[in-house]
Amino acid sequence: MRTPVFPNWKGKDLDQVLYECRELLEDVDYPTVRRWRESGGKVVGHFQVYFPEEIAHAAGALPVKVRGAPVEPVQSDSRFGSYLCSILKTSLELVLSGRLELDMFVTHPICDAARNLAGIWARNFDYPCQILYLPQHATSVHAVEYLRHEYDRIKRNIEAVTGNTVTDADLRHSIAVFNRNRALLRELYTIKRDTPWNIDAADAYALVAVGGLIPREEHNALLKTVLPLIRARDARRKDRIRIVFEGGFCEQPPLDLIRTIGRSCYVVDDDLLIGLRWIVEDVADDGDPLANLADAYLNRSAHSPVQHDLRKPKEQMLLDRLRSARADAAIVTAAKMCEPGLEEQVVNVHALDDAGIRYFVSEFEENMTSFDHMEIQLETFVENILFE
Amino acid sequence: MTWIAGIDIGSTYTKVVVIDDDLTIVGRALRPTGFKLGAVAEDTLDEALGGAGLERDQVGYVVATGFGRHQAAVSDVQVTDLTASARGAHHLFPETRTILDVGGQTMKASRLTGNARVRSFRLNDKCAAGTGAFLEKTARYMGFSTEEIGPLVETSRQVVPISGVCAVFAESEVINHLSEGMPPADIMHGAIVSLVGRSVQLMKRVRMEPEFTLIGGILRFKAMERVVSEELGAEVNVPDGDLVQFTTAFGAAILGRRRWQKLQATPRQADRSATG
Amino acid sequence: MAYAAGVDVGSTQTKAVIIDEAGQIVGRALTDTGANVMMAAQEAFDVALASAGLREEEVEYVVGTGYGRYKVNFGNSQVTEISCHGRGAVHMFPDTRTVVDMGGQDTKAIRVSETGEIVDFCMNDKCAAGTGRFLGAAASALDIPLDDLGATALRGDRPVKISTTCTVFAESEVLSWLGRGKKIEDILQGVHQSIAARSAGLLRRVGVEDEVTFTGGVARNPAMVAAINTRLGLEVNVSDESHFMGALGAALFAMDQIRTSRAPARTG
Amino acid sequence: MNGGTSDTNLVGRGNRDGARLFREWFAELTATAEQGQRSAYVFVMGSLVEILRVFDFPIVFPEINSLQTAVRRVAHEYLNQAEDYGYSPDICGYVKADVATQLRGGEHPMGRIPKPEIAVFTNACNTYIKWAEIWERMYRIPTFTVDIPGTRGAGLQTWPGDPDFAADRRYVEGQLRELIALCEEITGRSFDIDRLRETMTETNRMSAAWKALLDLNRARPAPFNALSDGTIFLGVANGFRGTDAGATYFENLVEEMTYKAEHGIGTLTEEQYRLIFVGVPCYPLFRRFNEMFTAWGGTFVNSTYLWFASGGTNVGFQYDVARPLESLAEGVLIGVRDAMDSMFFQLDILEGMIDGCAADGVVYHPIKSCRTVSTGLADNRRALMERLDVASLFIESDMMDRRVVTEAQLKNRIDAFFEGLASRRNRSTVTT
Repeated sequence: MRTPVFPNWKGKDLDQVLYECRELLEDVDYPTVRRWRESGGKVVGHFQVYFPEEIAHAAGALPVKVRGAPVEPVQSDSRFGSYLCSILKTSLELVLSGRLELDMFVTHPICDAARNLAGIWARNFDYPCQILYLPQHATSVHAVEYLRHEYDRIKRNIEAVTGNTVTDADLRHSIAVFNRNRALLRELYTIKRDTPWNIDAADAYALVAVGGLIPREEHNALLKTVLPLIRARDARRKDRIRIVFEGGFCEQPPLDLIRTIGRSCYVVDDDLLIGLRWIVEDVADDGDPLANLADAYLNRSAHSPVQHDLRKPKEQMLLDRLRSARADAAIVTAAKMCEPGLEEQVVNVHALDDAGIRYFVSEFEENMTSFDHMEIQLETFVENILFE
Repeated sequence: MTWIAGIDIGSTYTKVVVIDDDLTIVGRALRPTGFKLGAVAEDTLDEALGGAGLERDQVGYVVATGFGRHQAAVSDVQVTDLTASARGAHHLFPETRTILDVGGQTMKASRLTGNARVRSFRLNDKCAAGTGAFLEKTARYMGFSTEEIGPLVETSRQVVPISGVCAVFAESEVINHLSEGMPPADIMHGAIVSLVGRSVQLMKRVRMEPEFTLIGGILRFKAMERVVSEELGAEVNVPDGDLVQFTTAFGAAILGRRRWQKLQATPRQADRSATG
Repeated sequence: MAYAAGVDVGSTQTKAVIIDEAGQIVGRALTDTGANVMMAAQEAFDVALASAGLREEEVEYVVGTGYGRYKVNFGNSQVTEISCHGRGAVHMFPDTRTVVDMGGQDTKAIRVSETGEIVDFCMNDKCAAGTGRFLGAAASALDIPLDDLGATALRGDRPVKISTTCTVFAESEVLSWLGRGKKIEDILQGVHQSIAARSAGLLRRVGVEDEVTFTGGVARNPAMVAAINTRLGLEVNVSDESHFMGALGAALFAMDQIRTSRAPARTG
Repeated sequence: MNGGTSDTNLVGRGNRDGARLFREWFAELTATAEQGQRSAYVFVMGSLVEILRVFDFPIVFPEINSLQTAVRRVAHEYLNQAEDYGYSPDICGYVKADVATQLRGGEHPMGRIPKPEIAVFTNACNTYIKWAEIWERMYRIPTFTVDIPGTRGAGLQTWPGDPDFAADRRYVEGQLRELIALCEEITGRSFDIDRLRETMTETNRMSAAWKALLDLNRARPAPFNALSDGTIFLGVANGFRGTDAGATYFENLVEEMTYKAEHGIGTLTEEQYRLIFVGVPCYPLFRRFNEMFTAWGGTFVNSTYLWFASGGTNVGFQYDVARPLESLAEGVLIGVRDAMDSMFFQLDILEGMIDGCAADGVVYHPIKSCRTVSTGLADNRRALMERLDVASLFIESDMMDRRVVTEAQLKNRIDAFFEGLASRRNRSTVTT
């Protein structure tokens, strides 16, 4: 059994635990990943949105979510043109600057920009840099079989990096660990929905996000400890509107932005880091594990603007999310220069108008430092929904 | 009698309006904002009160709005300029359903409900190319002051297209046009047309409905009003004279009056007003 | 004695330089470009002539450069300011291999050969973010004279992070930092750093080799020089003539023309 | 003298015929639209017309419609309309021009565009997918993704015989069968495999000719300008793929260019510098853009656009009509994958181009609209500069949006690029 890479929270009270999580999340030097590598572990960095982390986990590697950071693209800036989102640049910056050390990098064909990362990465690093071709034809009867083979391919590549062979038993064990993790995250979101006054939006986000930085066993232990404490809180219920935050599926807004929103609204549901919560039911732990993972990705999953599935009309999914979260309104955001996000905004805005649901539209950037723009919109929003 | 004040701390100017019980403006003042926001708010307030022959202690309630709203220590409550201008515009033109507010650096469009609440709104969060600064830069470059823009454009015969998305790059377009001998009036006209194009786009995005009311410093000159109504193919309301600059402060004061009445009725609710 | 001139018509200012055969500057002038570009070019040239005590016909060849280079109607030919800044910088600092020129609406990173010819270059494309104009916006927001900006910024020890990229929005962000109680010098330090960051990005595109020379009017701003030095981790060259580097380069190209036109005469 | 006469009817024939075919094509589309008939919407990377033509769908390439609005200088009107509708200025101009075309009921500068009754698209560009989702909402029509797994990483290409390739091929072939079933359902007609063999044979002819054509431009001077002439050829390659007219057009082109190469006839301008274009053309300034290079004697001898925008036709892949579906799947996989590689894993391809064409410089033209093509270019240029001593120019603009295309800026950079090329040449002549 390894020594934990994130022991900081152990034996502390809830507020301190949440503080430690925020600290880890905002530490752009990735201390947990460093500790993992120092103890001889391998690291598989996977770009947003979804990656079958179970496979890396089963091979004994630490799957780390590469999701940019509020750092300045000092070295990476010259490797990109204008008109590109920030997360591309800062993700590369993290590795070029040595803050984040990887043994393998995997990106996905989620958007035209992200797919390019495999090429850019490979020109700058000599460890394996790949594209995991997640299917964009979810309703094809051949999709599961194809994806199963693609998972098997990526498994072989990860085995080559870690030097460990992965058995079906290993995979089943990893699936169990991640099923547990997803169940705990679902519980956290139930709390957000039912008693949002018990957990600050930014804290809830931090609790989810650290999952992408530490072994899932540790994340499970953390959640298992704090969720009851959060439930036990009896914070005063404040007079705030219930909103759904949409647009955080890839690039992440800065913690301060989420906090700003949390000050005047209850964020009762969102798509922040949806990749960590992509699979919405337990993955079967019997039978062919890779086939089960492939099936779960396609058929037991959430939605995002970057997965094409005719069974998931995005605006309908948003309306469902609002309904199930009993939300009063939506904040429809997109990261600057994020084409899929901006395209989805149009669809969502028209759907919300037709449904007569209040919303406002905004763009964010992970490394933004002034929130005047967001604040004036939030305040106007609240003033006109809440008062009179 | 208790007087109510509205303070609009904008990025360029700070405006104050003081109203009496029947919402009549008894005093107003305007000062360059500068960067001592708290101080300029108080100075402008005092100036407005002075003009009305009033003392601070005769003012029952102060509402601050505009981008510096949170820096005004004198205020009892803060609201955004969208909320405030909705009030102001509604009071001046009760049938207003869509407001366009073009300021120095931001452009805002909002759609109102019948009772002057903001139903939906959009801000320009792209470059400043679509803001007043864009016009003023162009004018300044050609050697005209903001005040001269209006009269200048009145003399324009045709429109020279200005496409630039960047307010600064737009200047090099202007240079080229000038050196090709285009008259400044037509270039200025082109700049306004491109600005109005962006404004109307914002209005379309909030699903605009008549009546339309235009406010903001940039409307100090008539050309803007004309081009907008041409673009919309509809009549537009514009508050008289320099009231166009005070509409937001006026709206803040009106909100203050309502709040004040509520508080007189049920003083305990005071904490409710701590918003934003 | 043969004289050559270079006239650099920029978006805000027009510069003229007259050199002798030794490449020494014998006359210079700086005027605002204003609305009438041709007039500005002529005026700058006339003032330069006067300062050199020369008559127009004594100057054998004139090269126009800058955005308005084709408006220098008395010029014999045109060369882009990109080539001119490279040439001028290498003339002033022979070991220069990379040049950064910070102008009114664009910042250029230029890699040059030992003879001053362009090997590679990059410029900001999308917008005027991170150009000299950004400083102007900050200056007017804080109403500080442009020339005092640098000195003030240098006093900043805890620079704020300027996130906006839009030159016009810079004004409101600067104000909002003030609103949040930040010190003017810290804000200005932040402004300088954000511009330096963008310039450094451009420089890395062309590759920072050996000596770097910083040209253009902004090069006289000590805080900007310092910010770029820390960014690149080296000491950039700055000439007293940094403002005139483009015009100087143009004049040097003009002198080349005079030489080549004479060469056949001697051989023949 | 005979040479002279054959000169007149041979040289320039490709451009003349290309323009004619294009007019005819849009005339047909207009007729289709006016009769209220529907069409099949497809994209240049993996158009699958071999299958769609079997069902006699009129073929619409929205990408080509959109770029035509720019070439015909009305793109800004279309972009504004789509932006009024809610689309951000940062979204692909092709998408926005098409949205406006649809909102205008097909009104287009070249005629009228028929509505779709099916849309077929690949994942070669993710924007294709979001784009098709728009039609799916607008018209409630069946949209069909042909999901094509690309190369997984630099140097990880797989080929027939490799089990990983087989898995990808099975996936593509399976989808092709699903597509055929869908077409049968829509048209109520049963699939005719022999007609598939015919369309595949025509594509074979075109692919072979297209490959030969690209090789011909190694000649000095280059017989055609890869940017100005090449783009005309591309239009035909896409619009007439799988037809006799298209195949014949390209065989004629090979004849014309062979003749020009043999007689040392180059493009209209004197060839001083041989350049390679990387990216998508600047359609709002299409002719002017090219002139800014030819004015200095710069000729584009090759262009990555002729690779990826031909959907991989350049590979010259020959279908085996004995096993049509399997071979079609193989060809689509290899062709589209190659198109994607020419954007994501470009370095070696470019190096080959530069040697092959003896190029003096590379012009990178990343654009706001297309992240697929543009994202990797700055780093690609950096890496290429480290590998080879070749001049390069990096200019950003757009293929649709004239608001971000400033001619003065472009000219400034292009002039400086050639000033550099000239001094480079002087240096080498002096030293050697």
